[in-house]
Amino acid sequence: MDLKEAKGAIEAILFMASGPLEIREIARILEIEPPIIRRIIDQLANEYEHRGGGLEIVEIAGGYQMRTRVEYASWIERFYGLQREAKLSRPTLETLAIIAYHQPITKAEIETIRGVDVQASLKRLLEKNLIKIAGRKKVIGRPLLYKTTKEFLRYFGLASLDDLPKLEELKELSG
Amino acid sequence: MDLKEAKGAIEAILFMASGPLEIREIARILEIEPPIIRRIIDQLANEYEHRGGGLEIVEIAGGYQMRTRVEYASWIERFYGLQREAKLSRPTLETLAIIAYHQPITKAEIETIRGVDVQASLKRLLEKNLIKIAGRKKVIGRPLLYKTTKEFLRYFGLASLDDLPKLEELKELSG
Amino acid sequence: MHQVKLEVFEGPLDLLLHLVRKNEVDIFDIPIHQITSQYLDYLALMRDYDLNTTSEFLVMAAILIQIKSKMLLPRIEPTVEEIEEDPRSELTRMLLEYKEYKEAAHFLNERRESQDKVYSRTPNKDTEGFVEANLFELLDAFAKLIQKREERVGEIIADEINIAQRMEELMSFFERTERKSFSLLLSKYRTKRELIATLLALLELVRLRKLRVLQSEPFSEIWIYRDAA
Repeated sequence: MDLKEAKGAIEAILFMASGPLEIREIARILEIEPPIIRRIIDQLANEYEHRGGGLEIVEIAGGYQMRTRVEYASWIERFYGLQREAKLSRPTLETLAIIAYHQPITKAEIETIRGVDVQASLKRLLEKNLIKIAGRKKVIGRPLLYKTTKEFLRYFGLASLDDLPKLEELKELSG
Repeated sequence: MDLKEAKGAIEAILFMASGPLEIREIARILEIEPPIIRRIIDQLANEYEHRGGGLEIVEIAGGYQMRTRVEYASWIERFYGLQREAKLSRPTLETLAIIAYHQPITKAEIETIRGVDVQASLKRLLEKNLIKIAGRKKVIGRPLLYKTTKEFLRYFGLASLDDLPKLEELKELSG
Repeated sequence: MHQVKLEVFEGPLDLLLHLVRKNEVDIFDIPIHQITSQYLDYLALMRDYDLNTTSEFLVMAAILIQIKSKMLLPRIEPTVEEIEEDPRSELTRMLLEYKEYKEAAHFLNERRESQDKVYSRTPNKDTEGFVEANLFELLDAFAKLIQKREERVGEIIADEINIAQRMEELMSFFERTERKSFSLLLSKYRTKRELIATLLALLELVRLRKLRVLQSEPFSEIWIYRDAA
């Protein structure tokens, strides 16, 4: 392996790492002496420094790490905060599935099916405007009923609730 | 925010991403016009190309992604003990090809072309998120329609569906 | 006995395409007699090797034999108005179409092989476990819940069930809504005995014309309606 290839490999390996990597770990895999690895990483770190982009390579906790520069932290947080905002967690998706197929339905009924508290999921789904309150059920305690919204249809690309695939269509797919 | 800062922020955001990011997603957060974002990314991609290091920035699945260069795959796999994903089986690939060129399409239509049952392939493709349900066909029985996903583009490294070669062109390729 | 290398084919079209290629014949002028006999030989071989011959292979065999017999019929000279269609044309069309997609599948496979060698960073912890939900995920989540619940049924100790009491309880569900799904009604009851009692109560209410049970198509959700009459 020539120096240019070693440098590319090290850059790629650093890119993939979730924490600092030790010189000797890299040296063992690439079969290159540790001092040479160190020299290559120093050179890479220097290049990143001079380029002044969004990334840096730093020595940390006895190893080297490629990471974003501190001045861009707030942009990253905003970006990934919003990205996360657009997604649903598994438990929330389960709650939504029950409401979609059993609407209108009360919290207690959902909890009977899921077997756990669904307060947090309901709150999140209401915030995301995927479900709404559809009156109260005429039983003791008059609990609130929930159903899906127009936004729900849009989110899942459905023309109407009739377009929801049926349970037996899935069973057919699972063979 | 000046251009240098924007460029750094975009590089940092691309670094953190595990998949392709759309121009408009980045534009919304940074509050910069999409054409300017595109120009900055193109410039970054060019710099990466000229530097010839271990990383590249490519247009894929309607977005941009920072990733390792193909020539360093074996080093990364050795370092991280990674194994390549199991390949899609031939029947599954054939089913996927028909959906890709014929979308949206029903299960029965795929079966007419392939001449065999495609249940198992469809299930596998849905699970791998390479295809999705795209409503129902307005014929008797209202069968489900299927189409490819963004993940399909990412999986095959295509910028968009237009990147698929035409069927006539394929004939020339395989002779 | 001579060595036979048995290839595995995805279906009848895959096998036919292979035979066309192996015999180096024109796909627009398939020697149907030759291809049919080779096709049948292969089917027999599959049976010998205990390979799973699906019904699709047999259907194609029947089609081939039918085409063969049509070709044997004496041909009347067609007039200009009614040019007789070649009995093989539909088969040729199907083979050509299938061949196109086989090539497309080949392209995708090659494409994936290069994509498989590029790596991006693993998802960061913030977005892990979150999904961009699609319909399949929604349905899948629902199916898994139903399955889990079915597994729970029958584990819990039975208690005394009074059918008359259950009938009253069932009717109370319909005070506000006109209809209720059968599966949701049953979801309230955990034990087998409870479920049976509920079913008996339901049947009694239907007999008394207080409730109706409707299903729009076989295997679809069963709905219980309050009988308007």
